[in-house]
Amino acid sequence: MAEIGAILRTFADEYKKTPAKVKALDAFIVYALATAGVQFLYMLLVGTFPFNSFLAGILCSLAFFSLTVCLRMQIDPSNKDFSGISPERAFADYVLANAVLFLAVWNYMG
Amino acid sequence: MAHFNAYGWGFKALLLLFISIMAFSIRLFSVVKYESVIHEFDPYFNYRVTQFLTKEGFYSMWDWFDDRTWYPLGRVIGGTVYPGLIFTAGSMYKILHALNIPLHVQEVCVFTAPLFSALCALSAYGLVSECRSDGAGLAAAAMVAMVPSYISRSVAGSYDNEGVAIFALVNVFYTFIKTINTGSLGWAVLNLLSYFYMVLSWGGYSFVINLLPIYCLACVASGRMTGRHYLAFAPLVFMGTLLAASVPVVGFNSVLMSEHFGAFFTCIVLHAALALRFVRGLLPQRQFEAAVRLAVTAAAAVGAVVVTLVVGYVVRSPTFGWTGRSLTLLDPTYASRFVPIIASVSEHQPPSWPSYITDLHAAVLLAPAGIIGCFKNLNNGALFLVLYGITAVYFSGVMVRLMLVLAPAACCLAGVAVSDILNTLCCSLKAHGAVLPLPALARGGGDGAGGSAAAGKGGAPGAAARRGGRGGSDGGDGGVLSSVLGREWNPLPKTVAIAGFVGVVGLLMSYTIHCIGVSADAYSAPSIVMQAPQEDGSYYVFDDFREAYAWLRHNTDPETKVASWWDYGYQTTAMANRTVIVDNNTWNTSHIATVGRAMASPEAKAWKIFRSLDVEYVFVVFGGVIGYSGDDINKFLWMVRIGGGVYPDIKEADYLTKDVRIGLFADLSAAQYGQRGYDRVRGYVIGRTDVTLKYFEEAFTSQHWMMRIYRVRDRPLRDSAKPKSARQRAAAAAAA
Amino acid sequence: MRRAVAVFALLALAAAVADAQPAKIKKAERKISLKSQVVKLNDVIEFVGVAGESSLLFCWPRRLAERAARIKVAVGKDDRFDAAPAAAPLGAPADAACFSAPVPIKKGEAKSVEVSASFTGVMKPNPAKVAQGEKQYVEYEDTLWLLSPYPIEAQSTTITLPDEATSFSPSEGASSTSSKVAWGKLGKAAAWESKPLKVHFHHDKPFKKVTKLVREIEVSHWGNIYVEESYEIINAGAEHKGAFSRLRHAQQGGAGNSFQMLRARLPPSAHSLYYRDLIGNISSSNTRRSAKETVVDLSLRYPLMGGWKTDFVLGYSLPLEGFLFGRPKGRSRLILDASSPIDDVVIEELETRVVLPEGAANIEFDSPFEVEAGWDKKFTYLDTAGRPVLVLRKSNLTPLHNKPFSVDYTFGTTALLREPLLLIGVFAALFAAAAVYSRCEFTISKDDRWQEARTREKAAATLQRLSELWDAEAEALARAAAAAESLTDAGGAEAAAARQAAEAELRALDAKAKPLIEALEAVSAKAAASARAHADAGKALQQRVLKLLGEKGEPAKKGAARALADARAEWAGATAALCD
Amino acid sequence: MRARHLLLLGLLLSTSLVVCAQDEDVIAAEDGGSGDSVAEEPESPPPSPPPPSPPPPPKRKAASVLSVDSAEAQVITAGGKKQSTKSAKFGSALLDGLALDVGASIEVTFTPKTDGAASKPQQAMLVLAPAGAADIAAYAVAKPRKDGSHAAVVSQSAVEKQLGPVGGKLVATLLLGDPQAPKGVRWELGSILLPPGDESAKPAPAYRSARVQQINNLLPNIAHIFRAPEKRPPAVVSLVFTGLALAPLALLALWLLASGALSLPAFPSGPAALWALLFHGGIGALLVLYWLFWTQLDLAQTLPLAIGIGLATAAVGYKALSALADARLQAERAAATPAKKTN
Repeated sequence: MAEIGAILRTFADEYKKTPAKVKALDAFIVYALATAGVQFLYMLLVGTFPFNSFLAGILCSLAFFSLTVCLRMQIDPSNKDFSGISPERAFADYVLANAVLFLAVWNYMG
Repeated sequence: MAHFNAYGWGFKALLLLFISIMAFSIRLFSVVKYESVIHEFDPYFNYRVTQFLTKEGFYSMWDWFDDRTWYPLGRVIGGTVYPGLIFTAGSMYKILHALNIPLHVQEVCVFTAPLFSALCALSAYGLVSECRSDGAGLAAAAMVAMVPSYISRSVAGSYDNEGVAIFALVNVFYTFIKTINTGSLGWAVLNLLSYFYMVLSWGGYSFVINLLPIYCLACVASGRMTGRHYLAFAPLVFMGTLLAASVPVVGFNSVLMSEHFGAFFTCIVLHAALALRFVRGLLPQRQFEAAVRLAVTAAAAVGAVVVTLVVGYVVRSPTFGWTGRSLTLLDPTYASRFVPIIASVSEHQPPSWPSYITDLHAAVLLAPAGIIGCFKNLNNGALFLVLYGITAVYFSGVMVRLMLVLAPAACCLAGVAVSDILNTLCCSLKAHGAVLPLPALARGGGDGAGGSAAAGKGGAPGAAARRGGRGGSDGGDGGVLSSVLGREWNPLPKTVAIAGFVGVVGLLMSYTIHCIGVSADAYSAPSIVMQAPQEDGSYYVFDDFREAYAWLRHNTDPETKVASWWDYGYQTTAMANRTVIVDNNTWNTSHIATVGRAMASPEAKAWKIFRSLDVEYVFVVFGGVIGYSGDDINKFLWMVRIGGGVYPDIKEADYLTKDVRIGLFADLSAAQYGQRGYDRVRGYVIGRTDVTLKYFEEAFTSQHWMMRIYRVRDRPLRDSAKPKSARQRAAAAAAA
Repeated sequence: MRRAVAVFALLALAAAVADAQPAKIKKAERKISLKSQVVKLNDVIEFVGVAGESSLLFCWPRRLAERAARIKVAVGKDDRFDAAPAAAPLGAPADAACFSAPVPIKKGEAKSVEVSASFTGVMKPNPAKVAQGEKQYVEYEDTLWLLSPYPIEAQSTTITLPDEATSFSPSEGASSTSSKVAWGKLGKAAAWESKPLKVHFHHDKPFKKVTKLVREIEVSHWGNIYVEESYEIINAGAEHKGAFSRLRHAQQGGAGNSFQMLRARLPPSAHSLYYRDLIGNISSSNTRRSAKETVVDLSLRYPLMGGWKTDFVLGYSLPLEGFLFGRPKGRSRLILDASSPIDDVVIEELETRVVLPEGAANIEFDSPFEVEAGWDKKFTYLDTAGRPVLVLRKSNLTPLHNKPFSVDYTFGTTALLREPLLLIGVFAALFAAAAVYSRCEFTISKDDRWQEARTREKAAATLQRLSELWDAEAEALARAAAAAESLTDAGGAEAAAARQAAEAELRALDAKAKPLIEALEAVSAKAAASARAHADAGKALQQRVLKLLGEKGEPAKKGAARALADARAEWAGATAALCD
Repeated sequence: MRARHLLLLGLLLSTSLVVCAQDEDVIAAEDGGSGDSVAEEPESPPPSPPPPSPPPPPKRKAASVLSVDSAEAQVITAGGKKQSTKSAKFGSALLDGLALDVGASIEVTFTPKTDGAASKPQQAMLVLAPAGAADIAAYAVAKPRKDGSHAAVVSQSAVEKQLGPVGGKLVATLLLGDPQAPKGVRWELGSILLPPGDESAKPAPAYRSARVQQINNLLPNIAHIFRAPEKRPPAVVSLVFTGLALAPLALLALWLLASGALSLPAFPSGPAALWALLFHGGIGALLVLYWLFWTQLDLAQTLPLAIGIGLATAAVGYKALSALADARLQAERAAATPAKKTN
């Protein structure tokens, strides 16, 4: 238990160092997850009646989540995987991806 | 290197142009030798739908209920086709007409497949040059452009899903690898779109959505997983599922069918792995390990729950949530045991060894070498190529038609092999360069390849060889080279090197020649017209199918129902424009079985069955006169088998012990033919020379008797031979 | 049109006059030919004017008149008149339909008028349905006497048949030989005498009837006239009944009224023919060329039994010579046959669409027969404004109608050049676009290129160091080689020593180079790779030098050394190339 | 069952064909192949007599004459007890006015004679054609008895079985035929009245011509069964979950404001500001378009618009972002150059 506490503490400290922008993105990620979670809850409690709408909803939030994760990785200076991609470029791509995503979602939501 | 980089761009562009032109033109034999016409069976359906689309527009095609087929059930077209091909051709048609280029729909359809195989060559180049080097890329493109098994489904006129689907397939892989290499979301979006196109085009998309996860898992396992893999895969899974679900024919399957679970699972794994990396980044080592321990235990718990849930879901469904076709893939004996309809299609049989040689030729030889080459320096792309190759080999082993999936893989690997081999040879030649004037030789070798291949109308493989040859001094290949040859390499003996060089070039040459020959002779016949060479060198044409279809079209009532074996359903609706009972979209086995049963039953019974289906005309294909072996008598056992599958009163044994000459079907074939006697296909004198039909009447027979159309009589003729009841026997006695 | 109006006015008057005091017919000879599916009749009538008429009336039972394809009235050789439909005068039987021709007759003057007319589809098959291989019998009905408003004094009627008549009425006064029935001396008849005449005879000539023919003639001043004719054809004879047995058909060689072959006679210069229907080529036809015509034997997809239909498209191209003629002041005249080139078919409906090149203006046409004209537009390759299309419609034609017709229009040479210019323009635009595209760059931020620049700096630095090493290596090699040449006793101690030294030096250099290459790897794989390649090449050289050091025998050594020298030179050059 | 009737029909219609069967060509040559015509023209309704068969070819011996003098009809009620009996001479309308109510049946008895002697003709049957309907009829085969007389029984159920529910008049005809006799016997027995069959219980029509779809040969109309709509949760639940789904958004907004992650001062100033504004505007426009797409437009209308807006947004975005990038790079360079000096 103490171990966990320690871990969490260090984690927190380390996390404080991340730049504000990245933190904001993390907020978005959490938001997406929360929305997905709510819909999942709905499925468990009530059911999946308009199945296409349900799919659209939950996949939308999941896809948004993953896209945001990607963006976060790209602009996170501590991440070495994405050398050669500037934050601006990353953001432009991100906008494009979301445009496509939402078109698909709305199309399927019916 | 200097001089290559100077012209590198120009060279590549030029060679690619050559390659795509060749890919296009090598598929035009069918038009040159025969005519610009739609081939085979399924293409006729696609053609018909495309016509409808160009007339009525996209939306009305989307919800088109076709009452011309599967009478009396009908068929919802929009919900049961993969519309990729049709939309493609349709939009090309619309664009052309917007530019006042009045091409007929048929022309557009005929040339769609060659066009897309040219594009396929390009994306193959992209794929391999991403995985390996430009040289390998060009070699691969050249080989894909000519690989026979792909030609077989994409000659001009064979207007079938595979024509565009293979391009889509390779393109997905290309964009995927590209995404991984660049790690930009922009490419990820392109990848997504090309995946969407793939889903639109072909059921084979499930191959993609299973191969990519396998690859990602491999990366995770081999510890080469990076954020870029996540970026390439996770959004693809989520958004791809969404887009796939919005294609009616796929619909909810994209989340409910087991084909797709692999992707979801892999997605979870990726997230876990990513989280791990993230945490490792933040925490010091010791704590990290502790965290991992905790995480693993937790994950194990959660995972167990999830797995049980999924397993529970899967087990509940009878086929374990797999569609019949993919089950046939996982268990090759499945179809033959349970679904005769799938087994009856020749292209669902496992291929024979010769067919590998015919369809892949040199690629068979080179692909394994390519795999080894990939292992020599294993980067993301190379690993992908290897996995692709191996899985494709398995699938092609199950069904002939999946050779199509194997072909590009084999060609890409072969391309890698070719460029590696040529690099080695050229470099060792360079090493002996002092003794021979080397650049001359390298170039000479290259040009030799070029020239020789050009002699075989290839041009491109030779070009690729030259590219490879130059590759010895090129940067990209230099890297390959040093890795291939390892730290201390001593050049091959000069003679060996030269011999090898000549050998490779010869191989490529023979490949080219083989491909051209095959596509000219084997794969360009449109199966609705047959040709027989005559003494004077001209060809005698057997055009019976179209003759009969034309007859139906012009001389029967537009509402007439026509019955035949299902192979001819699509052609009948498209060419004769008449309602059919069953067609090549074999979605309703029992309906097909009904026709099979009718064909296998004695006349009176068959008459009743056809009458109950409102059938007015029945036609059979009979090759006995001109020795056309693909006729219905050869398919007859399948009719029996499928009919018997549903109606127990049809017993296959009867038709095996006696010969096929019982049942309506044989009567229809043999009626009136008896007097002529000899069946050229089976090579026996037809047994029943005395067929007199009482319930059917010959309405039309084509010039060479291949198509025999019968009218179902409204009232049967009197049965003078054997009275039915005692009373009538008495009456007959009285009469005599 | 105007002409028609005139005629009407005229014939109203004529009718009036005729009523007042009809002329007389002194003598009439009727010749009716039923040999083909077209009924051709030829009456020679001698009129005697009673009170001078300005026009004459010619009447037939309505059943025939409705199917009249062509009626010509001639007096003597030279002057010909057109007959126009006219109202039947009072006292005419209900089913009489009349035509009037403006043939003036003075009082008491005798004039011999020749009326030739052809009717289609008036022979009724009887029985209406025949089974395969049975003979076809047809029936022809008419009036025995000429149906006319004028009293007749004497008449003879002759009917020529393809075969002997099975029955005919009235039988009195008739003499029938094979293929001919004649009523030689028919006495007086009052006006409107309409005694029926009926002939029933065997007629196996197939009744080839084109229900609809659309001819599209597209003129391109670039030297071609494309003609595409799409036919819908039916066998209008007695209908086929019961089964169709291919066996019998083969044995009897298509006996009865069925037919499969058609013969088209195209101009001799016709080329690039095609013959297809909407499911592809019809692969059975052959062509013979002669000086005056190109004969095409078209065999339909299947034999047409009675009542069976099919359709097909026949297309061919003609050169401009002989069909398109230049006229004064920039006008050109197109002259072609007005009807179908196919032998003995009757055409129910003909639509001719003459597609003139884009920009053709003030178009006029002249047709050998009355047609209704309309206009249309067509867009095809490289069209912007669309091509003017002259649409001519006519129904009920016989082979006799196949006379030339002409279209005149103005078409400037500038318009001729428009399309190539358009093409050039489009391509130019494309290239321009490509050029522009290649000029401007689309990387969002300079950032990427900035990073590249940084890496390039690093790479350059490392390469610089490497090249120094390599130069050192080159020198070492040179020295070694020199030593090798200078040394006389191969394999001796000195040689061994030199070899040792060289090897040591080279190994040291390699050792130095190794980490640098690693560093380069980190910065740019490509550069590193090329560096590796170069290093490997270097190794190859080393080995050869060392080998040389070990070698014995002058001459071999000489050659090898020389070869080695320029190899080294090349390598050094490569080093230089690598660094810039 | 059905087949038998058709067979009988075949028998009836092709008396002449028996002749044809011997020597087809003779017949074919002699007249328009009447044999075939009878057998093959579905237009000719069954009740109508077979057209006079061809004069028998000379080689056959003189044919006998088939006849029937009288017949009697007996109505048997549902209870099975025999009712009124009528009898009539040849040619008179025997059955006229008789009604055939449910369960009841009529038995027609007669004695066919060949050349005056009682005989068993090959075909003897009662044809019942619904008045008006061409081309279909019910058949009652006359069974021979010991005494040489034949009896045909007509019942409403039998008729219904063959024709489906036909109400109203049935024209009854007695037909006799035999190969010995070139001429068959045809006796119009008048019309029977049938109770209207109940439409609801329509059995599959017995005889249907693929070409001529009969009035009373319509397929029963199919009652479509639609899936019952899933039961929706009460509105409250939906609302609650809507709230829940929106909650994270609210929280996010709050957090962002609180943490000042999006601080307006960071918004670019100068010319870049314009581009940035436009960029955001473009994205907003895209979202609005999607909303419209959801509410009214369809894909065909939306896609072009989306592409248009997208391109515009891309253009302004390019400017805006590159401006940002430049700003950042200057900062970085400033930081980087001293660092570069050192090594």
